[in-house]
Amino acid sequence: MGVIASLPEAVTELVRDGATVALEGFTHLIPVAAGHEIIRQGRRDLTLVRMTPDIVYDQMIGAGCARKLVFSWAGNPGVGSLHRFRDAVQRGWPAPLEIEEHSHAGMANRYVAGASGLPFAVLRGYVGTDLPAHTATIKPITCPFTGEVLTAVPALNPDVGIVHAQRADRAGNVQLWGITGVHKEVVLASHRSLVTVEEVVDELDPRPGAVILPSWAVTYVAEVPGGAHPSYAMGYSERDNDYYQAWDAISRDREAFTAWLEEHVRSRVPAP
Amino acid sequence: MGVIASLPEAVTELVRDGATVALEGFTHLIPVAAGHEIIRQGRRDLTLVRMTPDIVYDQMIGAGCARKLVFSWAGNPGVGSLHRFRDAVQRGWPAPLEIEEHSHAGMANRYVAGASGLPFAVLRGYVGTDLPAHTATIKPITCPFTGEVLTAVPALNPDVGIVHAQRADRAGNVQLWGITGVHKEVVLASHRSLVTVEEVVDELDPRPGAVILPSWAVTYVAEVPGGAHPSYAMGYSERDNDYYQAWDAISRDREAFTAWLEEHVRSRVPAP
Amino acid sequence: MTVAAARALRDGARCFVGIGRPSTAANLARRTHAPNLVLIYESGTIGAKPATLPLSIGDGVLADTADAVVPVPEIFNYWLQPGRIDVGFLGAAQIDRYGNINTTVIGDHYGDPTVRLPGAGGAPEIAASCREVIVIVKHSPRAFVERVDFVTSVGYGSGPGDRARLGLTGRGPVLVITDLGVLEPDPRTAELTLTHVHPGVDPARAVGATGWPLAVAPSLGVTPEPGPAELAALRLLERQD
Amino acid sequence: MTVAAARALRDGARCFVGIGRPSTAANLARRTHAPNLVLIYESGTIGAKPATLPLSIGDGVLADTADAVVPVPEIFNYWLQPGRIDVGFLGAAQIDRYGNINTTVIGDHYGDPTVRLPGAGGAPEIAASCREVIVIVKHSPRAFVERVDFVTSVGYGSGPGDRARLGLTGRGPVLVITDLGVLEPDPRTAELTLTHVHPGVDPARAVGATGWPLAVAPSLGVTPEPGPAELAALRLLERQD
Repeated sequence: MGVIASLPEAVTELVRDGATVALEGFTHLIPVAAGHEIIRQGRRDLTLVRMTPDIVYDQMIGAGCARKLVFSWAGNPGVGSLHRFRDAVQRGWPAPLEIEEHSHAGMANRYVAGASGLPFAVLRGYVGTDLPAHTATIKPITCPFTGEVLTAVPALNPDVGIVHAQRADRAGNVQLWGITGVHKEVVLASHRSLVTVEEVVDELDPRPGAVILPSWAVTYVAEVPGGAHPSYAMGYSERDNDYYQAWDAISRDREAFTAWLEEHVRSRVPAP
Repeated sequence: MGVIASLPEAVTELVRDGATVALEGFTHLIPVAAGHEIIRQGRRDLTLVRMTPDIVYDQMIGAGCARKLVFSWAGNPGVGSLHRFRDAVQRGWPAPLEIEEHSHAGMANRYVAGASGLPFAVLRGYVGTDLPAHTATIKPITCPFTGEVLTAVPALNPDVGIVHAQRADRAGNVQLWGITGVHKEVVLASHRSLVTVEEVVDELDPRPGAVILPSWAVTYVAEVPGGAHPSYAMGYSERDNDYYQAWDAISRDREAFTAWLEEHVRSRVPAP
Repeated sequence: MTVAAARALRDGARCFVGIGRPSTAANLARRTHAPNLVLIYESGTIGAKPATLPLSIGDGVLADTADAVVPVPEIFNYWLQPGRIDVGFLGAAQIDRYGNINTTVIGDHYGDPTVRLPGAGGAPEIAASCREVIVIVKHSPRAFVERVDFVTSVGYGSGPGDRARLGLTGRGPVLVITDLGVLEPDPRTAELTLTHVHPGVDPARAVGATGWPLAVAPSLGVTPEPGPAELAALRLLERQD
Repeated sequence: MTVAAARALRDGARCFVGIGRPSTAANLARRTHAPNLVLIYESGTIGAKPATLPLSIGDGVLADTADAVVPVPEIFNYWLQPGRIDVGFLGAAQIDRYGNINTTVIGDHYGDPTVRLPGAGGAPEIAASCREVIVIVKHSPRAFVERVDFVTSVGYGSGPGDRARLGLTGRGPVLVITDLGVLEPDPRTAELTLTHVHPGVDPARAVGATGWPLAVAPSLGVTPEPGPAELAALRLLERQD
């Protein structure tokens, strides 16, 4: 466990056509390079899971990797809409995209239930909204002590969970800090996992706010410096806000997108 | 919120006869001085809540503060039994003690539900044991998605939650590190709270593993150096294992205990 | 509009901030009349004090300057859900007469939408659990509709009493701030009512930009002009952006 | 007894450790044949590597040397409950024919006990969710009873199939290590059976110290003598204590 591998090897080993895959990252530490590797390997029919599908999911959807999206907010943060996502939902291009739509609170609790080995989670949520009418994975549940009716959502247990982190040691123990999002939850909830890291180091010195994922709780670790770009890795890089803003124009047009994908993803070979 | 007060003031303000009070600490950062102040102020009929009632609860029970104990493991860690607790349960001295007994997993989840504003929590627990037959606050619950039967426990929302921590700043923001137990949960689950701290400082510099309780989430902060003794505050003191071992002999005998209580608690006045 | 929103935040309040105008307004308030405003972002940063405006809710400047950074499940479960947050700040693609908000789809069919919007994010639970909600949205008939195409976040449902019936703990939207003025729910009918216009705005313009017959308060007020300190702070914030 | 327990831990295993003999045994294993044993204490320390034996499960030395320290709810919910832990180590005041454990009350009446014991702690869920459980308990008729007065932690319930029926995910107690020998559940009947005695121990002594007619395996073995390295490491650990 916590086996150190190259990115292409780890993705080949973990991600199969038809799999349920979560590439998580709440603005920070998004495993973008891993998403590009999935595109390069030509995976199809994936169920993509993520609270905040942003540019890399837009790219994966536009590249035809996805059959279904499970999510709570699909947008380009601070910029606007995701045009490839829209095109797939509104016009079925390049393939129809089934959606399963939740709120952030619901998705976060679904990961928590998954990480906890429970079949469902309970929250105060969704009540009065139109979401339960369109999403089968939202149901009422009654408190056995007070009789109060709350909301239940089922656990998320992806086949593969992928996140980016700052560092790992040579034994495959992972350390991340800053906005840690649902990184721990998605790795623990998933049957198998991949963590891409900025660097592999001899020793993980303690850091304020750091989350540790022990080697034995992670399947693969791959060293991919800059693997979160245009997202960032606190202490290593800054968020490339220009890239997010530029994405809007690139992604509006199918041809511009296709050319971009060919040049910037498909024709690139990552360092082994 | 996060008002800095003396320990006697804060206890006077917060802890009333008949209240439900949780003094938490999982071996580390136990608010012992606050427990002694409650004894000195002569509080009665308290419902005491704690996962691991140890020496300070033995003292409070022996001093006659408690009517009921909600707990999961009542012992002198690494030493043996709590004799005042035993005497109260087995022989009703100095007063009968009602008990509501759980497991650690159940109690921890009860605090989590309390901190989360939910009426109950779900876990895999208690199944096959004799606990549900004797504890009304353990009930089955069925997953609305899979039909699986799990266990529900109700939220804990004490009137007052009390913990010890390493430091606070002058605005009343609290910082603790090391084994953080259920400190955050009990403070957030309780209607009002008191954090005793080793010291009040100008600025809380970030620390690996530190938990922050924002001032606005805490009712009172009291500076009580050594306030966790014989428990410890990592970075400030060591656990006084000799005291824990010596307690066994002191507490076995009602008279020895009463004399100890008079000398070491009742007749002492804490610094204002 | 940003200044009016900033002014609505009282000093010391705990404010759950979405990105864009809400974030600008909250940061403006912190630099003017409300230095102790506690900014909470759904990325898990509690007490963020950004020197520059973040583009996203997860920019490094938020984590760097926060009192605490907690995991995302914790921000929703321990901090938002129990009602610890005073004010939630939301935007909207559509808002209706009763302050219900749509950020999901435009069109009559969820499965075949005219426009697919980003979706719910944190909004449904912010709208449910914050003690009060402030909505910021540009005034137009496309945005101010008789009935939202999809209820992403509940305002007053279909009228008075609905929030209590649904078990929602917060008060709901107390202010809707637009580029033309301010709407507040009528205390009796819960219907959004124009209570203020910005200086120089004809109330008829607001009525015309609203897709239902907008009620106008008999004691219609005018929001004060932005002061020089507010304008200077706003310019500084926006320049850094 | 401690050495036999230490030997039962395979290198690299994740071990949920209670205080007292389990902790001594686990630390002994880590210093002898199992340097990569992962010690997890319910106080939230994952991968603790104490140089001295802790008196409590929350001693500073555990937090100081751990790979990670997590809150107590997390240790139960994220780490124990989903079955990530290989071995749970438990003690017992009473243990019965089917490996059920009592650490709650001695006597026929829960509400009026002969002896009030500390209670459940983490044990019920350790016994339910660890892949395997090892119990360490001194051999005596008071401890080895036909039927425990109170089931604090489930072994095999009332016999084969009970764990599956109850939905318990772990295998249950695979070894009960005493000062006289080792008991293992019979694969067919799930009844604890004497499979090994320690060197020089007459099996009849173990049978006599057991409160039910203890089955003795036909192929009864003898545990190997502690080696010099084990004894040296054990003495070092206990001296530091």
